[in-house]
Amino acid sequence: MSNKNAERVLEALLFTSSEPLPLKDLEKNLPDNVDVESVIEKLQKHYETRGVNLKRVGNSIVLRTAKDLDHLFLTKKVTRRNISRAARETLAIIAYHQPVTKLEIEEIRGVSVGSGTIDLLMDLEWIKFGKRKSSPGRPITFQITDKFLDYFDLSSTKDLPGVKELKDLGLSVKKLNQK
Amino acid sequence: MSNKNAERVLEALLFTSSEPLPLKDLEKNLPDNVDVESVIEKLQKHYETRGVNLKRVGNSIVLRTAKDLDHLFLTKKVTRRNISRAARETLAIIAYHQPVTKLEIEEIRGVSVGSGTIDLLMDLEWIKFGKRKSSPGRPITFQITDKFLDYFDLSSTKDLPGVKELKDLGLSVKKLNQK
Amino acid sequence: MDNSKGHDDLTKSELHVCLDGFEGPLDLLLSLAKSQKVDLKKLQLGILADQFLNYLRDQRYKFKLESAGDCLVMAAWLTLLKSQLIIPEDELEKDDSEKINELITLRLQRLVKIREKATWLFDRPQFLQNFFPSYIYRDKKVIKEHFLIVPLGDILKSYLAIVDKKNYTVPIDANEEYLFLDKAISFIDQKVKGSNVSVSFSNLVKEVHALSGINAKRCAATIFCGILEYTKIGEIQIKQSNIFASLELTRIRNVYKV
Repeated sequence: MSNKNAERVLEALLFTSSEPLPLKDLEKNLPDNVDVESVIEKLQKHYETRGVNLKRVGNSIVLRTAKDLDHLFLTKKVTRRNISRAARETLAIIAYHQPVTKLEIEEIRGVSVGSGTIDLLMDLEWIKFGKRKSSPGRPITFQITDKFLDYFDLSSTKDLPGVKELKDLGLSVKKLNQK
Repeated sequence: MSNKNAERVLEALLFTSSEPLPLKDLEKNLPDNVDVESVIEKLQKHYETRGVNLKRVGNSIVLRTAKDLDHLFLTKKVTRRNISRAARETLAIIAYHQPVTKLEIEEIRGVSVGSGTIDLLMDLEWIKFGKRKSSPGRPITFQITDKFLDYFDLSSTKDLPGVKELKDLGLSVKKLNQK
Repeated sequence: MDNSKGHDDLTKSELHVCLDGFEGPLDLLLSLAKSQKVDLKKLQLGILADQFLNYLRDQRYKFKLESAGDCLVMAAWLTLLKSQLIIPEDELEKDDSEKINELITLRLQRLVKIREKATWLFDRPQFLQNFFPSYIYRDKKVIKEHFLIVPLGDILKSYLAIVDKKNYTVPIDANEEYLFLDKAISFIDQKVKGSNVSVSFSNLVKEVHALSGINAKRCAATIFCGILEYTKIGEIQIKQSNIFASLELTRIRNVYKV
């Protein structure tokens, strides 16, 4: 398959999907000798100035309308959901500290995570389960999803400002006890 | 509005529409001094060689995937909304109880498992046959596959949260059955 | 986009607030601290402690039991800090109060930061507000199987639903109180890992028993499990001089984490 044709294949797949498509799945639709990365790069460049833009969200790719054209879609706008402060903060903690356990989230907020908060974020598919931590009890962790990145117009967690600053403040207060 | 921007507007409008858009609706979104016909002609030319093509249907315009790429879109009817509750439950039971026989699955679910359900999961390569049980009749068991783990980004079934963990997180099952 | 209306009510009604309008002791403390209008690092902890304790006094009848504990811990810290400010004599205890001071400041800073980030996040351009997906029609042809999107949460919930339906009893008697492993672990963490000397197992059990009122045997069993977890990852060492002698627990130092 020529590179030109590879571009066309990805274009067709992306144009007909409303959700981000994982890179590895896109790759399956191309012959082995085609480098998916370079095709994506080309497409991204091609769409940069157009009415539809190609975005990377984590390990997935998606096409979205250009942000400056939002006035065209007034009728398509959905009413913003009212997301509780607890859920917003929990989401921010997961985004900044992932992978993170429920206990760690509670430590930062100083309150236990109400039932329903995790459920809501899971239902929105903004968070997912990560690996278990190797700390005692092997608690399960949470991570953010590509869908989260897409929703908030981020291409990776690197786009979050001040990650290092927050990491430096640390996750565990226990460290202090061991000084 | 420059012609370039007029192109972008139509592109975005066509992208977000499942139905062909009447010319006069498109025109409404462009300033009076722009000739919609010439913009469409330009767009059509632009998309001629690409993975999606611009088509005229009577007095309407629509974007469609290129005919020669039809093979990308199989008629397999398994979309997110079509994975049945039976399939989800069966999959979950196999993941938590593997290796498990069909009889055991039915015992846990309290209803019989249709062969369509097993076939679907087999087709997806999320489950496979395991060893036969040494119980009478030596029934065949089911196991989940590496592809299942890969799909859900798990390193082993041990990463699946247990029932108590799920409850602790406040996951609610009420809405699920409406899906 | 979603079918999860009603969630918000759920989250709101089940917030574990122990204080009117505040989400826990840290939230309250932060809003008190903000009233001092200074850099968090230069907080007047004495004033803050007074304010916090007064607030608690006024609100004590509104406590929800599960979070009262958190408030009391915070209150205890602040009281200690305050007492240190009045009589800063004993060197060792002064060290303690500095640690607590640092700890509270750190936790407040962290909460402020994460709030900023949450606001930043929700102020961003959003999907279905500022940019929109494709709705291009696919001629009744459905996308290829490996683009099938099934969230893991749905699978897990299916399982939960079955288990619920079947009334699978988790072998715990709801009328009895149990010490849960995570509680035991955080207790061990405090007592043993925060200490430089060895701690005896039976004292730990006594302490937890006295604090929680949970059956002592159950405490012993759970704490023992917790200790095993810690020995497994090599953070705690158990010594016993002879059979039936008391178990002595020490923190293993110089644990190099990879």
